[in-house]
Amino acid sequence: MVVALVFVLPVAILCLRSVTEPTFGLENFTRLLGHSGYRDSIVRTILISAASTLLALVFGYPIAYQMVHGGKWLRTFLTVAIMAPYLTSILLRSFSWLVILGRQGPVNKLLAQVGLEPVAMVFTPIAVVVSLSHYLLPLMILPLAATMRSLGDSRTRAATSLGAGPAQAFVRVYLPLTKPGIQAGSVLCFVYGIGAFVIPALLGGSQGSMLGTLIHSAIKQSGDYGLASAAALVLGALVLAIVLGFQRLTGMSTTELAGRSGTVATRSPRTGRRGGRGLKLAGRAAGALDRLGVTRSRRLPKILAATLGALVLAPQFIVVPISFASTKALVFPPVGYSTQWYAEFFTASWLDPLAVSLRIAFFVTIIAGVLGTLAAMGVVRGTAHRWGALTSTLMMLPLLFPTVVAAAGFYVEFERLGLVDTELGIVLAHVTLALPFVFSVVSAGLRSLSPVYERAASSLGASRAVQLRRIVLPLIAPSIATASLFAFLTSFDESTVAIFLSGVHVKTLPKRIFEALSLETNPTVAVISVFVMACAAVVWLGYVLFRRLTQIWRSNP
Amino acid sequence: MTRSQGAIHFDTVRKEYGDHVAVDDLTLTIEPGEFFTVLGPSGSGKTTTLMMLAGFTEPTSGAIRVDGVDIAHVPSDKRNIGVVFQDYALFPHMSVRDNLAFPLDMRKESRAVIAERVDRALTLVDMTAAADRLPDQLSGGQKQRIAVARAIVFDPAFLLMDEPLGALDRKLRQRLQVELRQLQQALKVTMVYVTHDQEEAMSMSDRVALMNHGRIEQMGTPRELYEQPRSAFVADFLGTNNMLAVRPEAPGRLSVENGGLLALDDGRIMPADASVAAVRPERIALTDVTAAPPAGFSHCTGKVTHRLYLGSHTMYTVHSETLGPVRVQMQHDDGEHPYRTGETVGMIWRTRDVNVFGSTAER
Amino acid sequence: MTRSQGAIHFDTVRKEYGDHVAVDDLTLTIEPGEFFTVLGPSGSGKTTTLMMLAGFTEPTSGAIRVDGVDIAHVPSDKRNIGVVFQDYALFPHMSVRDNLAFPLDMRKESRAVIAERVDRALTLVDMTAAADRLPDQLSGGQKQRIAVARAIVFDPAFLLMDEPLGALDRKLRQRLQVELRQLQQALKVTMVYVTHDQEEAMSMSDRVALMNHGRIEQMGTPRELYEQPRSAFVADFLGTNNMLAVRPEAPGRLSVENGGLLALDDGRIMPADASVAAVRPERIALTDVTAAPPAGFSHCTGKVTHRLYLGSHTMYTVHSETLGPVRVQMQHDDGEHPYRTGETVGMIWRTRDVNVFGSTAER
Amino acid sequence: GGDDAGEKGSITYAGFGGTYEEAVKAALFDPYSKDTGVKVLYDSSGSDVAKLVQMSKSGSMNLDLIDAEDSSLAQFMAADILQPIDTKGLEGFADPSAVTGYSVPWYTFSRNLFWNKDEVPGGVDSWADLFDTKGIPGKRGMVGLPWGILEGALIADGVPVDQLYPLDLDRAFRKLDTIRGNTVFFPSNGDLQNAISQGEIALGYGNLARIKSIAASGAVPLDYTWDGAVLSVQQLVIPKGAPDQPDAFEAIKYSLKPEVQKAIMDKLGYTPSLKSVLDGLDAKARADLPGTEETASDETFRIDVDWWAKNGADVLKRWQDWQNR
Ligand SMILES: Nc1ncnc2c1ncn2[C@@H]1O[C@H](COP(=O)(O)OP(=O)(O)OP(=O)(O)O)[C@@H](O)[C@H]1O
Ligand SMILES: Nc1ncnc2c1ncn2[C@@H]1O[C@H](COP(=O)(O)OP(=O)(O)OP(=O)(O)O)[C@@H](O)[C@H]1O
Ligand SMILES: NCCCCNCCCN
Ligand SMILES: [Mg+2]
Ligand SMILES: [Mg+2]
Repeated sequence: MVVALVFVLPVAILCLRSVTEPTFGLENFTRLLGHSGYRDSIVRTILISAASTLLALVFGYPIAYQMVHGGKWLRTFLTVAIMAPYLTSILLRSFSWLVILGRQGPVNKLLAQVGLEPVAMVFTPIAVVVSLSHYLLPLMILPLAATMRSLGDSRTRAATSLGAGPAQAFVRVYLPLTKPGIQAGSVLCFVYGIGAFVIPALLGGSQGSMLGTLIHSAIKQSGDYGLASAAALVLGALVLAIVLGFQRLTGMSTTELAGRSGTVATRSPRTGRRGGRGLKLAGRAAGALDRLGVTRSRRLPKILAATLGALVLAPQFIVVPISFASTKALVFPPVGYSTQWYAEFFTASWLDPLAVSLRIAFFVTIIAGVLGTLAAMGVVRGTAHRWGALTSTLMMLPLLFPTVVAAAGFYVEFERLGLVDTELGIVLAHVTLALPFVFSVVSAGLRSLSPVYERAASSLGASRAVQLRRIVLPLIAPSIATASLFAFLTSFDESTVAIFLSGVHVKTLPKRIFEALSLETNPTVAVISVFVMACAAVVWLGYVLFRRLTQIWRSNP
Repeated sequence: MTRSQGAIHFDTVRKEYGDHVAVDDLTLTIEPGEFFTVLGPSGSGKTTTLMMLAGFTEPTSGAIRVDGVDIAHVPSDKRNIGVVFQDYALFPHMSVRDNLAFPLDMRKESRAVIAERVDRALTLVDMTAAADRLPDQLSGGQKQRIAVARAIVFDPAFLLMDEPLGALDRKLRQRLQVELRQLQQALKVTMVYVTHDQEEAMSMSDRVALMNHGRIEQMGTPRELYEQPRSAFVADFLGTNNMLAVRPEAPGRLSVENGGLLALDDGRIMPADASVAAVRPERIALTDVTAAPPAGFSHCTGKVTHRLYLGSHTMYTVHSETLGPVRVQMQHDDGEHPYRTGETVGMIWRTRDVNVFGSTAER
Repeated sequence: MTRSQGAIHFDTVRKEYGDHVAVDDLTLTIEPGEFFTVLGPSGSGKTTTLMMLAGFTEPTSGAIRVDGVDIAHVPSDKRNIGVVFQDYALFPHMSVRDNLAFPLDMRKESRAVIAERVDRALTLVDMTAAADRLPDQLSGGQKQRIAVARAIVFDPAFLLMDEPLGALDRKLRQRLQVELRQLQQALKVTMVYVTHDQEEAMSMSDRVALMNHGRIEQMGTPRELYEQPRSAFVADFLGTNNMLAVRPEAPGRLSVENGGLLALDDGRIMPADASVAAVRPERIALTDVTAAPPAGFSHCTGKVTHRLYLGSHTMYTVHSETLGPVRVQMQHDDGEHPYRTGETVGMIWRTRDVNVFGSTAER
Repeated sequence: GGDDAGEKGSITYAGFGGTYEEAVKAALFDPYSKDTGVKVLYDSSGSDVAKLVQMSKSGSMNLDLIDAEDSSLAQFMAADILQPIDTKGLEGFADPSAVTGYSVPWYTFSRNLFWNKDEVPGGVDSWADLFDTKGIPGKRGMVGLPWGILEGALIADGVPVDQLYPLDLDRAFRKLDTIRGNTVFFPSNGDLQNAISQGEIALGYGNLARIKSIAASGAVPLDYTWDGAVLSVQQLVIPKGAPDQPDAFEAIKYSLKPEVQKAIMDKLGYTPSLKSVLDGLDAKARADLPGTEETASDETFRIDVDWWAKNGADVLKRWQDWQNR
């Protein structure tokens, strides 16, 4: 509750400013909505976000499918492939896309090789859509995979036994059954996409700019809080309308959006008559494919998913050569090679911010972990349902609101409280950003934990507190661990709030990266990405090794 | 191990879910040391009843008393009731031993006492060897035994079990039924047992309450329910029965839909709205057609239309012109019966084995 | 509705999961139109066998032939086999009607044909009224019927069912057993039915294959399996049996662990390693102690230690000095037996009802 | 900030972080601290004008010294958050007109027109070229701030340099309309630099130090011209409410020491603001420095800080609207 206030208050104040700055009245809104450019910008924002969502779905679906149904190695590979981008700063990822989609980039080289004209993608909506969908991919895949996991294969088998070929069984049975996952993933992506600002700013040019960019530049460049707040409100209203519409349509709550659990599949989807007809038509087409025999291959979908996974991972690798660049420029391929940036990384200029970020992320993980878990327990297992609904909506708010707006809000509010340029301030702000993830992931875990264990404990004499400590906590530990990881990454990779709130005393790593990119074009940022990925790989390998060893140790004690 | 324990008394206990009445003004008393079974079809309110007793569900109205004391405000962790859940609910993150130690730990027993009592309980269910395994490493039957051990290790006043054998295969289930019953008798603990399996209810219980739509249709010993069903529902739910649609014809006489007459034994009072008569297949004997019925017996002929070989017995379906299809069960005392499909046979039964009810069976 | 269909032949079919042999060189033939049941304890390989036939699991080695043709390379959507899955696997996003129309749609039947055949199938399972509901709006038994209707609506050559009644309560299950059996006979379709319920297997099947550890222990009619079990496992798995540990003593004579002797009927060849003898409880009769056995009968006395009232019959446990505890089943032909707990009684059985096996039962 | 005003206090300087901060530290603050005993803390929000204004307005100013270029200075002045500085003792600036009552110039840098030689073989030598999308096709790139760009548009449209102010905004925006579709406005210098390095930008207008750095990196063949260069004077200012104003003022005076001015030029490549230091340089060095006679052309101009201070807020709003047109 307290933490919800930390977030709600700044946002509320900001809302107030939209009607008070520069003078009292609706001037900002009339400027925003009366100006055809801004109206276009709003429409463009929606279109780009929708297109990115669609692309994320097209890429995410086969990947999610193999993450659930594929072999162990493929599953592991795909998980790594979609998590790895989280470990690279979004600024750097945008640069990777600039390289890939650029006029001399690999995509255009490929086109040239097959004799096609190069396509201008950078500084058009194409680049924004591509890289935004790359950014949104995990948000699409997580709910999709959760739905698929809860589905089982008996219905597809049934379809097959009834004479449906693989493609037809997929189109007529599997696909409609994953609709809840598709819906949840799409809304999440769409909502996140609408608030995007870094990607459109760096890759969109004037044709690809979005509302988020406008808000960002209005605040950063001209301090035009009035316009920014108005735009943010419009954005917020859009998001809210979409989310509410979604809830109406599917009966799903906002809480369920991010942390989809298996419950989706058990709810009976309503069939639209028109949808049914469309599916039948698609089914016919699929049937034709089946008769041709192209869909009989078991390997094809695996290869497809693996390829998509590799494509998702590819942009990561651009940073590796850059980290060995000889000159102080972010160019790919680098003009020459050296290890100087590795040397620079191990100086106070980088290690200090790294330490600050680790410290902040650590506290954020702990605080958000504890608060989010407690809140989830209260809402999922508590008795006060009305409070529960309110709390879950509040908890999800930061997820649905553009971070730039929140960041400005924090700045205004924290300045009053003397929290700007303190680690505490950043920790508090990050906690509100990380909380929705923890809350929804732990809620999902709790929801899928049968209450029978608590009842058993109670019948055996355990008080509520003991039940939570000795039964519930250990049993949802995996969810809490996942949630904590999310919380850690959210804080560790967060730049928007950090840029607003850091100052003389506190400088986080993303803020330092931002400096390096916007003021220096310093390849050390690539070193960080390589370093973080290497750390993650080491931790992962260590874990795998540990599992292996304990298995061996267990089987021959 | 004898326990001081009280009678459980449900006093017009009611539970509503919205409009839906799950348990409908239940009043019953369970005696100390009794093996009491709640039997009934799916959705009849069995689990709800049990959960109210355990304290996981609050009654909408009415009171549950133990030894005269209302337990409404006793939280479930203070009720001292051992519960065996349908899916066992063993704590998956604790070893068998830790699962068993849990309730003792909650009661702040010393380490030595805990060790001793856990060992005793493990011995009782013959699971000493598996003490250090995790629940996932146990088979279904073993899990069940641990669940029982955990429910008894802290000497609860009552044991509640919700279809604990539902998931097991028949053979295993029968063995565990015997074990559970023996355990309950050894411990002299009051057992409230929920099942939808009539055979299970009959083979284990001192008394059975047969529930339907949140109400108790009939309560009594298995024999009472089987032999003196008070409604067509009871007659049909327990065992197999030939249910005949009838109308009262004359005192002691019913006319059957198909045209025949059915005699009742002397002095049997028949409900005014008598509409269903029931005769158990095992109470009917097949005879040669020539045989004439002795006094107190009824008799009729028909054609064998179906024979169902069931191992220990055969279930014949005999089509009688007057009564319609009648099932007759004959045990294989010596492996063979002379009656074949198509053959015309006589059927003979005691008039006192005919039960009459006022309303039709509900399913 | 008769179907041209072929015999199904499993030829040394084997399925391994890593080290584990789930199905171990299975060879068997299922005749056209037969109701063939695969029975066995949990994990014995029943589902694996069925799934190989349906084409969802590939055998490690061996061949499955239909009418002599190896179907290894026929994908499952071309096998023309109707499958009823354990959890029904109805498509939750389609109405009952659309579920049934699905297989016909796949076969590009015209709209009129589809409508007509769906209606026919719905009538057959008595579900016409529910045609426009979604599966979630059906009860368990109704779902089961729709699953069956969907499996037969496209006239498959074979029907496969994997424990389709496992989740239902006893009463409902028995009714559906009868319906399924009647349906299969009406359609004259070959049925391969998987269950772990012995009673179900006995009441429905033409032939039963009893599986254990991936192998067929015995295959034959229910009567053959029940009356002439070839192993102690079979004798113990089907119905109830008194299993006695024995040693060969003399031709036609076994000595029982407790010291008594057990006579076999004349000319019975006894395995050299005879170690278990089995007598069914229903084949033993209780008599007054004085009665002497006629020729071809054995006889012994004991004390009634337990009486289990089971409705249609009572199961007595009689402790004999020479044989140990013996269970005796007596049907309630007229509702009363004179034998009480503690009483000394005689037991009498035919020597030919004693079965002898070479190795101990596995469970 | 510096709590105890006095010899052993500390001041907080807001610059731009990274290597720039390291250079300023080495050239100015390390010797300053050594000589005066005053510690210096570094903040990197020197270009976050909105944040600094916000900070001052809410009375929580904890900075003592801000490093501001002309445009920032104009915004600070417009917002009235600067402490007046008594510049009486400070003389000898190469460009005395740069001295306001609120700031002290410490070096001059420039933004120049540049081009990628692969893309624009003929080169660029005027603002008119930048606006000639027919003659010189290709993406234009610049940072998305109006200072200099509006002036450049007017020059391209034929307005003589000495008649730029007051800016004819309608005419400037009309001229800008002609290149809107061919121009990318980046959020920061770094982003512009990355895009140029990657070959995505054919020509444009940007910070000279960046242009030189790209050219030196060898990523793309980049060239620039002094024609139409926009001079910008970097100034040191003291915000109102600064905790340690005396020490901040001492630091400003210290920045005008000839050896400090030289050090800045060596480390950053910018032109010393003192005439004496500038005059001491040889011709070869002066030939590639902003603000020398050698690099002056008829299109070279300086931002009019006073005009922008008065009109900046409205122009920014219009600029914002125009960008979203
Ligand atoms: N939480 C609930 N909300 C609404 N209705 C409920 C709830 N719990 C149970 N019911 C309804 O109350 C009735 C009784 O349920 P209960 O679980 O006691 O049945 P049961 O006899 O245990 O059945 P089963 O044999 O299927 O377990 C059912 O109709 C059920 O649908
Ligand atoms: N995918 C698999 N991987 C490894 N082992 C398997 C797999 N599927 C089945 N098994 C093993 O093969 C054996 C036979 O399994 P199967 O499912 O055929 O048993 P079943 O007779 O159907 O049992 P139940 O009655 O429990 O359904 C079991 O021991 C099981 O553990
Ligand atoms: N390479 C560093 C250039 C810094 C010059 N000042 C730029 C001011 C940006 N507002
Ligand atoms: Mg229940
Ligand atoms: Mg199975």
